[in-house]
Amino acid sequence: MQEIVGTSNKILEVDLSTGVTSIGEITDKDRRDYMGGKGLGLKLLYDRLKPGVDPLGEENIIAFMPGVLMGTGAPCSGRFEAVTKSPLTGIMVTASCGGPFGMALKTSGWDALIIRGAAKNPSYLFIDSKGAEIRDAKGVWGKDTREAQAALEKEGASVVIGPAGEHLVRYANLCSGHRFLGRGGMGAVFGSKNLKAVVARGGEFKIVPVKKKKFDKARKTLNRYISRNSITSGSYRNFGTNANVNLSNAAWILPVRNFSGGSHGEAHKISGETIAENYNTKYHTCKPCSILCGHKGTFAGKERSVPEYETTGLMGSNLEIFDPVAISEWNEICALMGMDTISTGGSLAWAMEATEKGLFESDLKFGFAGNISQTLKDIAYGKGVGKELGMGSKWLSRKYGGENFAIHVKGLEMAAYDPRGAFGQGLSYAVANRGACHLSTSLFTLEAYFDMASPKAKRGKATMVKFFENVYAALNSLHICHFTAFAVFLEPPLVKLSPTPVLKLLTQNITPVALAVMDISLWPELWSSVTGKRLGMLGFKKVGERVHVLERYMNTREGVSKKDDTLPGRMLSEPRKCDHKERTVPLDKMIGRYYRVRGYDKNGVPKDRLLRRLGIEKK
Amino acid sequence: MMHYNKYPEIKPGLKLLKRMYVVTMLFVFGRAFQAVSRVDRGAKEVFAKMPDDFVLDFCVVPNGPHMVVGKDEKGRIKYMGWNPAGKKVTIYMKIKNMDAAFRMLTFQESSCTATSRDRLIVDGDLPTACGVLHIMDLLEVLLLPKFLAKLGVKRYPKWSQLSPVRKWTSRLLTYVRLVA
Amino acid sequence: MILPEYYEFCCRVKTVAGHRALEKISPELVRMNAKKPMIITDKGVAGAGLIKIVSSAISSSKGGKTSVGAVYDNVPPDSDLKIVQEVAKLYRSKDCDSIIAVGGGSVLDTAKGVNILVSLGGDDLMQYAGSGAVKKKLKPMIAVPTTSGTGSEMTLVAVIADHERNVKLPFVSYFLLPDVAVLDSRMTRTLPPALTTSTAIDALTHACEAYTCMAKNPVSDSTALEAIRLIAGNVLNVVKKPGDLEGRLALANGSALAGMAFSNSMVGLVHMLGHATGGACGVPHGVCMSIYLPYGLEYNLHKTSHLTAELLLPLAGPEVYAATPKAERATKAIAVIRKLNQDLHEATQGRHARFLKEVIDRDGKQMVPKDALPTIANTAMGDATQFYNPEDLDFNDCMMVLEHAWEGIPLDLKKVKKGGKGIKF
Amino acid sequence: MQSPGDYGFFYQAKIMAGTGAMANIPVELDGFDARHPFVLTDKKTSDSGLPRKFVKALGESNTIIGALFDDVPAYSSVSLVKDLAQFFRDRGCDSVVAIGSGPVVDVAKGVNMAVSTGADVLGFEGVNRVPGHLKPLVVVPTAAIKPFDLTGNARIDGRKFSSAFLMPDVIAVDPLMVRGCCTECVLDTAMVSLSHAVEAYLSPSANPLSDAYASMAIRLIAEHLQKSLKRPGNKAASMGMANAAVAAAAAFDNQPVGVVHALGMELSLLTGNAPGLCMGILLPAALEYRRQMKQEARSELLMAMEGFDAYAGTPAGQRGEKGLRSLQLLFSKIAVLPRTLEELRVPRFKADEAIQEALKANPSLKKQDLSAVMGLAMKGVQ
Repeated sequence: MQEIVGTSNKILEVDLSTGVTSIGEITDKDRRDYMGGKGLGLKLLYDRLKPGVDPLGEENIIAFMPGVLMGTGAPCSGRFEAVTKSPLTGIMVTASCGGPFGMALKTSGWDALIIRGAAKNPSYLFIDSKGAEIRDAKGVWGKDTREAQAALEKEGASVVIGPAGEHLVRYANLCSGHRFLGRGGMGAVFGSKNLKAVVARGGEFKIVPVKKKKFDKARKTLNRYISRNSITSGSYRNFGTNANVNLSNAAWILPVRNFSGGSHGEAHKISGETIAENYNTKYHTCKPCSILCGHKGTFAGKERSVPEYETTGLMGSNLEIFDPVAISEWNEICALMGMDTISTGGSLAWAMEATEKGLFESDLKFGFAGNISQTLKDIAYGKGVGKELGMGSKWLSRKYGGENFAIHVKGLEMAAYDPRGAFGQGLSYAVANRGACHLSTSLFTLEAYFDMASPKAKRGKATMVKFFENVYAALNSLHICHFTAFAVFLEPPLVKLSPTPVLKLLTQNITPVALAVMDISLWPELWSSVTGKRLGMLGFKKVGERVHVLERYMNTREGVSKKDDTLPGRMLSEPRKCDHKERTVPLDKMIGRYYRVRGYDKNGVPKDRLLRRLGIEKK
Repeated sequence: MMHYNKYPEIKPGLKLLKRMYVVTMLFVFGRAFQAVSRVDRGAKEVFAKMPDDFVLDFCVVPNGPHMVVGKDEKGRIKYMGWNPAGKKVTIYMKIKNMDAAFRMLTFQESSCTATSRDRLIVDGDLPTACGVLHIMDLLEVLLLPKFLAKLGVKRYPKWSQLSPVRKWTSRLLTYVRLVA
Repeated sequence: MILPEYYEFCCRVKTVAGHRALEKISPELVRMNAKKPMIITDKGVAGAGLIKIVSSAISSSKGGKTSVGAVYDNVPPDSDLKIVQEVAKLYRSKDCDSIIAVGGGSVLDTAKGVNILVSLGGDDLMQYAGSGAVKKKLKPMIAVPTTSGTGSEMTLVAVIADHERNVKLPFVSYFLLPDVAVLDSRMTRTLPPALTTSTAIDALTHACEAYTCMAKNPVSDSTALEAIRLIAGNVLNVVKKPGDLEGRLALANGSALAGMAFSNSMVGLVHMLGHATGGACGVPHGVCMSIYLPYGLEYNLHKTSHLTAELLLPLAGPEVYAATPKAERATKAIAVIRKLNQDLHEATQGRHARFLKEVIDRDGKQMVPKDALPTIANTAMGDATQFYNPEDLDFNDCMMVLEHAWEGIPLDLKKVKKGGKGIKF
Repeated sequence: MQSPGDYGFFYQAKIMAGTGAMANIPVELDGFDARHPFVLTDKKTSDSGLPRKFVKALGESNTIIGALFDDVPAYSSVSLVKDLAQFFRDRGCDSVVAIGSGPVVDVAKGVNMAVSTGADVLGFEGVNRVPGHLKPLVVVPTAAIKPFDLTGNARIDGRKFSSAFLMPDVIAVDPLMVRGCCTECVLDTAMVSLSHAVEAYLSPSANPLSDAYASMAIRLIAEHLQKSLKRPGNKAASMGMANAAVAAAAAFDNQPVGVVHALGMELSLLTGNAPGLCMGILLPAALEYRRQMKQEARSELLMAMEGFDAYAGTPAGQRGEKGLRSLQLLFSKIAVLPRTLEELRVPRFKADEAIQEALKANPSLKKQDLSAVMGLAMKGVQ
């Protein structure tokens, strides 16, 4: 087998309209500036995608970017990124996935796959080391994600859309294995291109790091940290992300009844602990992985994936339904249809509340589980009321009213953490590049779970948000699993040995200093040992900043500005019953500070000075 | 659910200083009405035209202060105090609010300007109301120094219209009667 | 554009105008949930056959949702309490639910009185006299003016006489305003030329005074200018060609605009003398207006020449305005008005009076003898409009103006007493 | 003068504008037999201390404020209207006062519908569905006031309510309240007012009454815009702009919706940009389109823009053209206004969507006009 030392730096570009395939190269500068994954994907799109194109039009481009660490055996590195313009939000969307397609693409010898144009007939794309071939998808079109993958299995590992993507549901996702490129409606982009799947043969190349010794050392340290951390090797490993349910419930950040409450007496019924106890759960994860947060279990006699926390929150407590079996069934349907469970849950919750208030006609009701399965299928197939539900809650609320309780930012439905219980998370939601995304900073963990920052304070939050945005952007460009952050941040001796109240005092009062001394050198070490290019901790953070600002800048070219950096009306004006102090997110007071810290102008657009400093060429 | 306590009922406050000033000015004006009706030729003419049951209530709505001026049984103009209760008022001149009254009585707005800005509501016989406003203009000319009175009236009378002799006798006598 | 320190403007009346505006009455009634209107009018209007046009327009509406419930066509020119009570009784007995007043001032005042009674109940109108005593929405009321001039369809005042006690009761409230004023060219087509001219000049006066007096405001300015343009541009044509419906409509529009303007910005000297002359000698309002208008503008010239100058544009058109040097525009505007009076005088074969001494009644008798002038001046001193006039007036000033107007000679500006500074708006 | 033909005109709001306007509100309410207003505003207005000024102005009156609700959110909603209506009844209020603009006024109108009729407001959605007179509604505009707020229209939960009965009864424009806070806010209001006024003025169904208001609005904007943009807090300029908004409302309410308004509103809803920005770009494009279509511009536009002397001094044939140029000059002087929708980052596909939505909302408009204007606005007018 041939070897790739470090990175292949080869780009495969396919135009579905013309059928022309071309091969390009990633420049050394881009590699250093943007690493790979999300960052490099954005840069490639920045060079190719004109602003203002219709996300569902021929001109939109989607890029698949396997991670740099992928194939090297680094812990939790089995992930790849996809980047495109979202039909749900109209701005850039990046998503990451732990399915087998990434490894197949990478081991076919490609560091980037770029797809543009639109096929005339339903097609799928076959990729091997020689290039790409557009094949007729007559046989797989209309199939759900599992059947489609099974049908293509002999050709390689694939990334596919389900019926939802074919019917252009705005939050349809892409599926590879049993993992998903969840958010922002990439499935609809595939659907609009008449593209059912991309299959990569894989297994043609072997990936070896440039500095083997250094790499092994870093890998071992990280593995040690992971196995030592109480979350990565404890709660997440045992209960999956559903371990968050009880934590969120206690911290009043669990979405209840379309985010009108923050905790619920029945929440324990859907917690990770309860599910692990009752449903015979087993590991069911990305490959390779050392954390093992993914699980499957036996629900009502059938083996199904255990819903992730976001699914449990948005399709469970947020709909006032506390039945794990039902939630797992809907999770299964969404998986087969290829739909993002967060956006689906958010849209359903909006519909329930709007129906209750007389704004919308449907038979959906809070707490009523009976018709949800059917509604999910209707959404996927664009039938009846499902056709409009498939447009997402922003579209719905613009048409039917109820903007106050359409829980989205920039069109992307909010994940299952209520920002009224964690103000930093609120700021993070408002300014996150892809919309109300919990993964841009995951600040709720510090604020609500670990008590390392005061959840109801405004001070220091702008700096924290900036720091974590940069770090996570870099992580996504590396690409390694987010959850390694628990281990990397919490396990080095300095943090490990300091008592939590002291840490809280430091992060809250001298935020920039506290964040600067955090030791995150493991990640850049992994990168430089694999690629052989030097990168320090500062350089790593700067790459993160560059990636984040580039995405922001690309979004401002699509019309995003201060007006879009906001939270749903409910978060800003409606206090919750569980919070007797009746707090709402003081967003106005944090956002100006955030722009200053970031180097944006008053309108939220990156200043020229910032772009120059980061070496982003203005277009 | 709405938290009613967060939005309490609000009773807008008083404007004590303004009120005190207006009360004083109305008292002075009331006395001056009475005084000028006895000493000035022009004023006598105007008052003579008014009906015998003339009682004017010049006030700020809705809570006063009031100035009640009217003719007594002998047909003489008399200041009847600040309380209109129990008096048969034939003509009301109401200033719409305290701010407007203050503005008017500090001569920031002349009575004509105030009228054209709809600050004054007249309820009753219009010719009588015109007479009252004429007297007010006259009072301003008599009681106030020229630079102030000029702000209050449209046309400060020249010698030919108001001879200095009449002006000064009337002015003196009015002041004397006002204080006495 | 002058923005005064403070102003109020209110026009709660919906204006419906056009050659077939009467047909809109029915939908308007439906909009206000009324079906069975009562028509109130006077003999003259009924005699001219106008009521027939109105009722057929109401009844012939699509769907037949509305029909006339009753017609009272006997409102005298000096209506009083008794008439109001009588009409109210008829209204109640016929179960009507709205009022349509067709005619001039007296009809409208009566209709307003009737509306108070039938809406608030009882037979005692007295308790609602005074300003602001009516505090509830009344029944739907539609005004159809038959002269284009008075603008009384836009005013919130009603004056109703009590002949027994010999007093005139004023009623002032926004709720007295009709809901809709319907201006239809058919209603003024048969108006005789002399009446056409006097009512048109009446409206012109409203507009000119609204533009130059103390309570002017940007809205009244805009409406006044538009009104002047419409009236000055059309009145002569209409007098020469009485059947000119476009012109008739323009006059009606102009008068509605002028009504809007003056009911909000009030009027000055011209009306002060006009009311007095009407009261003392019985001269029709419109005639007084056309005589006094140039004098009123002249008297105030030293304070408002810049405003009077601007009147030249709508009065005479842009060409004349541009050709006149800036300093002379004000006097030119006054001259244009005098010329208009002269032209109308000729066009009506002398029936349109230019000076006071020319005013004659039906028997050809002079209505304003020269020795009546002091009485007029005296009455004028009790008229409230003087406060809106930019310059002060006393008895002697009134006499001076009256004498000039009687003779028909332009005002001797030297005789105008000037004092104080320019007016502050 | 265009021939007005048949027309109707209605604008019932009593305008009180100038120093001490708010202090007159109790008298006006008393005229409606109301002494217990329910006051609505939003947090932003409340934070700037304006409601306190309102309460102070009401001093020495018998008016008791039933409640000062200062939490109206950025989106008006039916459920809030319901809650507030209950609140209104519980406090025994008898009139509604709205301090602010946009959702505050919309919610105020909604509450008024609910408390006056006792019915569910959703039943009144559409045109002329409100059954009759409502309780007195007073609007106290702030700098962000849009003409739309001062008309008989309301937008609650994305639904349009349109009825003459929704018009405010009293508008109190007080210099204490209308001082602008920032250039953007001034520009937003000014461009919306100007668009409404110009569209009403150039509308084929313009009538003398709507003309009077439209020309007043245009003239006030032409006179005060520059100053107001340079110094948003200037009293005279702010009053000029606020008065212009009121006048534009009267004109707008009596003329059919024009291309600029229809497209501007939809674009604003779709992209989240301030309506003023969208209309400020669309209006020059619409004027250019008129010119291309050889539609005669009314000569009086020049008078409204530049005053009497310029109007009279220009030969009759050139007035219309010069008026348009003057208007375009006004636009070119506004430094903060983007020139094209591309500059505003409006993607083509959103623009197309806006055209579709505008057509759906206003079936009387022609698609070719909308597309042409939008096309010009995308690239800008040279």
